[in-house]
Parts: sequence; C-alpha cells; structure tokens
Amino acid sequence: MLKFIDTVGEAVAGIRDGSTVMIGGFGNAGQPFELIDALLDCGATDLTVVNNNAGQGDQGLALLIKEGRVKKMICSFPRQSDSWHFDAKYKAGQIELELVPQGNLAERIRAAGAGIGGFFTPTGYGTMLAEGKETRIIDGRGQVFETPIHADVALIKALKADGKGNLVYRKTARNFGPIMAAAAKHTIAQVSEIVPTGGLDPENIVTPGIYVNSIVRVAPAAGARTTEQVA
Amino acid sequence: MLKFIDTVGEAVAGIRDGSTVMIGGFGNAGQPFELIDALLDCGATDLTVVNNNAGQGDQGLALLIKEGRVKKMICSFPRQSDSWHFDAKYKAGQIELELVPQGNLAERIRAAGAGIGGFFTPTGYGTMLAEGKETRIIDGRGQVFETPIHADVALIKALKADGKGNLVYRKTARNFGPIMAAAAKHTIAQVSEIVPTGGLDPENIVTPGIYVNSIVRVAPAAGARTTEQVA
Amino acid sequence: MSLVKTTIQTSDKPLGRDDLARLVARDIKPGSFVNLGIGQPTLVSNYLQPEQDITLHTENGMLGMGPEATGEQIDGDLINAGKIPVTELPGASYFHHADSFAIMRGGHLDICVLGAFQVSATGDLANWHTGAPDAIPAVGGAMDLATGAKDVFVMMTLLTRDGASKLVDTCTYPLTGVGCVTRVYTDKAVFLTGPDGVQVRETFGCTLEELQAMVPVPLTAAPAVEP
Amino acid sequence: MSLVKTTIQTSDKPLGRDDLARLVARDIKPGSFVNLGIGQPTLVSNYLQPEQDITLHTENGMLGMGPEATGEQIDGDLINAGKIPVTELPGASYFHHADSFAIMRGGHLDICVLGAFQVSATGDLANWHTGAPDAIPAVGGAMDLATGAKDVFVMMTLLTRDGASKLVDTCTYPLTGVGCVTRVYTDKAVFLTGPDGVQVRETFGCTLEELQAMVPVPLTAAPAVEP
Repeated sequence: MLKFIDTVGEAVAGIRDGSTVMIGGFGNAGQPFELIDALLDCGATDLTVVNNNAGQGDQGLALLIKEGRVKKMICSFPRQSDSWHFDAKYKAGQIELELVPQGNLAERIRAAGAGIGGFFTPTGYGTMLAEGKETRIIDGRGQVFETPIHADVALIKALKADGKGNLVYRKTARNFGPIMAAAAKHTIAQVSEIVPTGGLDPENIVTPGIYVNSIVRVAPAAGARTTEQVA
Repeated sequence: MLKFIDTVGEAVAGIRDGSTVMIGGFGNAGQPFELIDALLDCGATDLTVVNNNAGQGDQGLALLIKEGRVKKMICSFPRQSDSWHFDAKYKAGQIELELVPQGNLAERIRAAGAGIGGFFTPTGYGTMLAEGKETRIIDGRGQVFETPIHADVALIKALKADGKGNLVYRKTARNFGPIMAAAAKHTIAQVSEIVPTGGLDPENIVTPGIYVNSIVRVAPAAGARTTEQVA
Repeated sequence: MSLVKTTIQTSDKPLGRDDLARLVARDIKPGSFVNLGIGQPTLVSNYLQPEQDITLHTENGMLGMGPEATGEQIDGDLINAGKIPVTELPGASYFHHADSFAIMRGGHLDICVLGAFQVSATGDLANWHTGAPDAIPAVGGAMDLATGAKDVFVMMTLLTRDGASKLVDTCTYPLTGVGCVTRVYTDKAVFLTGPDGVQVRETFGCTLEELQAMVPVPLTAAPAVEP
Repeated sequence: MSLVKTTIQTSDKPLGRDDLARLVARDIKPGSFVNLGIGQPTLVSNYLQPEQDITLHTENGMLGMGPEATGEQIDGDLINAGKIPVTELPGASYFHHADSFAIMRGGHLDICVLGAFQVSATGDLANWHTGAPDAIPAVGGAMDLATGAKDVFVMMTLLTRDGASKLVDTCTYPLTGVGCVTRVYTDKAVFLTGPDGVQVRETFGCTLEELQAMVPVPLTAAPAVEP
C-alpha cells in the first residue's frame, strides 16, 4: 500500500544489503539526490545500482561508489570528466560494470515493468557489447536478445504527487523515472510537492500510483545542485 | 512532412490496395469513423485491418468488411452481439482472421513502433493461440515469441493537434491511437480541434508530431454515434 | 500456527450471484488494484466499500474507474472494457493500450476477477472459447489478465446446467492460462487452488462430503485461518 | 537520368569545423527530425535555418529542443544529451527514456549526425571506444542512434593527427554499428557510403586523385545530381 513518509531516512530504511537499486536521473536532472544521500546514511551495502551514469563529482551516487557500497553498476555511460570515484574503483577492480547501450538500458527496464521476458533489438548487433549474447536475423537485420532488468527498489524524483501516488515530472527530469517506477518491486519517489487527490489532471499523469509505494516530500533546494556542464 | 488536409477523402486518397491499415478505437471510443467512411468511399481493397474488434453494427469497419474490402482481420475480439457482417464473412470463409490476445496486440503494435524485432511474453503460453509459435521457459515461466505488427497506414482519432502534429486524446478514447501512430509508415489523424503551435503543454503531449503525417479536422458530431452498450 | 482442518459451512444454502459478489468484495485487501472481468465479476464493484480504497483498472486505458455512468454522466469517450459508459473517480489516470496492458502483464494488479467455463485442479483456466468448431473465437484481454495478475479469482456456478462440475481434473475447453487461478468462488463453495491441490475454504448449503460428491477432484479442507 | 561522374571540388582548401557544420545543416531536408550527437555534430544546430523547420530530438526525452540556454534561461531540469542546459521551442514535447529511445530505435528520426573514430567502406561505424585495455568504456546512446536513424551522417576530420585515414577498409576500433553510416562529412571531402562502395560527392582543397592517395579504400565520383 502507498505510504507517505516524513523523511528520506525512513523512506530508504527498508533497503537491504545486496539489493538491486534503480536510481532515476540523467545527469543531475531527475536525480533523487536526497534519497541517495539517505541510502548512503542507511548503510546498505553490496548493492547493484542501475543508473545511466556511474556518479559525478563528490555527491550522490559517486559517494556511494567511493564508500564501496556498490558491487556492480549497470549503466550506459560511466566515464565522464568528473567520474573519478567510479574510475578509481573500476581500475582497482573493486566494482563490476555491466555496460549497456542507453536504449537497451531503457528498453530492458521498460520490459521488466511490462512483463516481457526478453526481446530482440538491432542495437549492439555486431559489436563487442553483443558478445556472448543470443542473436538472430529478423527481416534481414541482425538482432540481439536482451533481457529485462528488474530491481528491488527504485529511487526516483518527480515534480508532484497526489494522494493516490500519481506522479508528474518536469521537462527532461522525467527521463528514467517512469520506467524505473514500473520495474522495481518497491518504488520510492521524492517529490517537490504533494497535492490533494484530484489535483492532477487524469489526462496528464505520467506515472500512475499503482507503480509507487513510498512518497516523501523534499523541498527543492533553491539554486543548489544545478546542472553542471559535464559533457 | 506533416500535412494539414481539408477533407477526409483527400487524407485517405493515397491508401493502396493490399495495404495493412491500423484503425484506432476500442468500441466506439476513439474510432475515426469519418476516416473509415472515407476509406470505404475511396475504394481501396484487399486490405489487412488491425483493430481491437471486427466491426460493429452497420457502420465503419463493419461496412468495410461487408463490402468485401478486408481480406484479413488482426484483432482480439471479433465476436460481438452486433458483429454480424464479420460473422457472415467469417462463416463463409471470405475473411481471414488472426486472433491475438489484446495485450499481445497492443505490445506487438508497440514493438513495431519501437523497433523491437520480437519479444517473449507469458500471455497465451499453453493455449491454442500459441500453437505453432516458438516458446521457451524464462525464469521458470513458459513464454511465447511474438512479432511486431507493422502497418502501411494508421487511421486514428485524437482530440487536438497543434501545428507540429502533436496530439492529445480524451479519456479512454486514447486507447490504441498512440501506439498505432508509431507503428505505421503513414499516420492519418482526425482531430476535433487544431490549435496553434505552442497551444499544447509540452509536458502533456501524448503523441509527438514525429509520428503523425496527415491531420484532418473533423467537427465532432453532436450526439451522433455515442457509445452503445455492446458488451 | 496450527492448521485447523475444518471446512466451515458459512451458509445454509447456495449463494446467489450478489451474495457471492459481496463475498469476493469483502476478501479484497484494502488498497488493492483490481480488474473486474466482464459479466458476473462486474457485480463485485457494487459491494466494494469506500474505506477499502480499492482502485479499479479497466484494460482500455484507465485506473480509478468509477461506477457505471447514468443519465447526464454518459460520455462516449469514457467506457470500460465491456464498452459500458462508466465514470471517473478523483485520482484517476488515463494511458494508452500498451501502457494499460503493461500494468496487467507486468504483474502490477493485485487481483483480477474472471468468469470461467472450467477451472482445473492445478489452476488452469478456460474462459474464452467453447471450442465448438463453428464458434467465432474472441479472446480480448482474458489471457493477459489470467497470466498477469498476482491473484486470479474466478467467479462461476460450480455446476453446468447439466450438473457437470466446472471444477475439473483437466480442462476440456481451450485454455486461457495455465496454473493461474488462485481462488474459485462458486455458489456452493470457495476453493483455493495451488501447489497443495484444491482446498475448500468454506461451503454454502452443503458439507465438504456433499461437495466432494459433486466434484471430480480431491478436496481437502483449507486451514481455518486464512494464510 | 544520366549520371555525370565528376567529383566537384567545391572549396580550394579543407573545410573548418564551422564550414562543415554549415554544409551538413544545408543538406538536411526541410521538415526533418534530427538528432545531433555530442561534440562536433552539435555545431550543426547553429546553421539550421528557421525555414527548414527542423525538429531536434535529444535522447534524454525531448523533441523540439532549442538553442543552448544562457543566463536566466538556464534550468537544471532542461538539458540535452551532453548535459548542457538548453531551451524549449514552441511545439516541443517531453517523454520518458523508453519512449525517447523508441523514437530512435523505431526508425523515426530522419537523420542523426555523429562523430567517429573510424568509418569503414561499407558504412561500419566506430565511435565509442578506443579499445585501449585500460580505457573505461562508455557507450551512451551511440549504438541506438547508429542503428535506428534512417540516415546516419558522420562528421570527422578525414585524417588522424598521425595522418592515418579514418575512412578505412575495416574498422580496427570496436564497432558502434554495422553498415549504418550513409554519409561522411570530413574537412577534405563528403563521402557517400553504401552498397555501391564509397562515392565522393565533393572535395575541399584536393582533387579526387589526391584524396584517393590519402584513403585506403577505392573511391568513385558520385553522380553530380544528388539522388
């Protein structure tokens, strides 16, 4: 059942060692920083983390990696100008990496939420990222078999929630939130605002409340953690 | 390139004999009746039609079937209390039927639009609708391999379009419209209203204009063709 | 927990359709997301209590479906899977067909309630096709619901008009799903199907022994305390 | 149509990055939906003309992306795939990552423009990984773009700093996609790749013969009239 929770600490308290945790966001947009900080504080370790990147700078996921709490990253783009904590762990052989083309990452997460057992895609065919994977030619195109990525927990950020847990997002901060919410057994959303049930137009809801388990309001920090140019 | 077209007749004029035509709608909600009428008038024949049903009463798709213009139906629920035209053709062996579980129909259409070569799903496993299909056990569950359904043309109905061809829908009339728009080479949308570009909130667009080729405004007929109880 | 293996006869006569719908409604856990199939299962919505906070899904693209629309409420763009005009409750949401079936197929619905021609002892469901050679088949969303929901409840009369049991060893009608049914609500008893065989939770107007005489599969009494 | 097989030298010196971006921009058909990769391809947006009515896609969930944001326009929730703040044009739309990549993977983008380490004579693309044993690999959306767009344009210098051709018989760097590149825009020439081998559309600051001397794959002149 849907729960509204007062603090990010309580929201993540149930995350166990060894969990697979999806973390929304692309760059800083849509990153649930406060939930990630809480995950850092709660001590859960031996985590498999699914995110587009592998942490940037000295915040959020990067710190989780620095502290040795992530045994495996599933992501599309770990290497960035400020991914030094991941880089160090990777070069030291202290973190496992499953590198996934971004579209396969998105589609595999979507497949998990949609009950798909696996799918064929042309993306990656004939490349080293398809090595060891099943392939077949479909309608004349080489295709690779990809499997769903399920998670125990998803940490996502949305703009608003209503009393039923329905979510809307803001601009490109939407990114992975909706598909991760559907792919995880337990979805925790931090939102900037909670509105009464009926306060969101049913036509415009992006994530229906059926995909959301815990909601915690986090006031947006004025000016803090704005997007940096990290291309 | 996107075209705004004055009449439904011009909109469907390019549909060729032998085409696969997706038609949106579930029951009467979202059925592009005027486009279907125009398809009837334009004479294209030997069609494969993809719709959830196989025509109801003496209107729309039912008439297209009655006139012998549909060689094959791909649908989930042909048999209804008022599907007499389909029933007659089927019993006379004059129409081919590919019966597809509704979720497989939706997912196969979605797969076509998303560039998926095929997928495994538990739906239908162990039933006669999986006969002759590839199956495998994934994570302990029997699953059936299903392939995308592409179309030459999609005829759909939306509420509003803007100048870029972005579409929004109304309530449960949304149904198959968005996925059919993505699965067809050429998508023709009839809309109740055309608003200036910028007149739809970018957060709330359901079908981006990239999926839409032709738009024709059809004023909603007051009171006409309301939903009938046909369960 | 000690298992008291006694089947309770909770009614001195078979249950009518409305009583059965009331019973199913009572058994749905608060906060559940539920899909009610066309026909008899739709009756269940009449007996859901507001305090249960049940959210109804309709596969044509909506969560938060309200009661059947009447009079001025009727809107051709707002219908359920049976194509009957319905209403929208606060907190409802609309989505397209692939997203709607992703909810069903992805295992997100807590319960779906379906009618049936037959249910087997291992939970196989047959509810879409009589198999008659001249019948026009139509499946709709039945297979997706049967396969996707966490729990599949069936509502049916236990016996056909000819007195044959619809709870069977092996379905003779074409299957909708394999091993998917978890509970069978009938006019004469509530059955729990699963790996432990068929257990009887309660009977209506008959004893377990009388029930066993009607049904060709071995029955045992379910634990008196619901798991 | 008679094919005049003459390569036109359209500039007496190699093109700079901006001139090349201007050329690519000019070649994009009006009304196209386009994704510009990170780095050099991003320059193309500076030269698209309003009357071309080009819609830019960014894989992190937007169609109708506008120019880079400056000053007050900067909004941390509105960034492009390179994580640079951008703006929103009228008629824009937002969608989640799976829907965004469905646009790419489903073949709906008319053109994507990508940088490259190497392109092979048959249109294989290598642009994501040097293959160095100690390099940390990162692929992002490159493989989806390479495989999904109707046309894949590459922008690169023709030669490495060491003078080696990046247009090669067979890529030695790890592949991004197989047979996906349709055009290669370089400082020295525009190449068309496809089943007919590598054709040269125009050269900059060199003749076809001089170009052939730099490139280890057989070159032919493209038809003077664009197909």
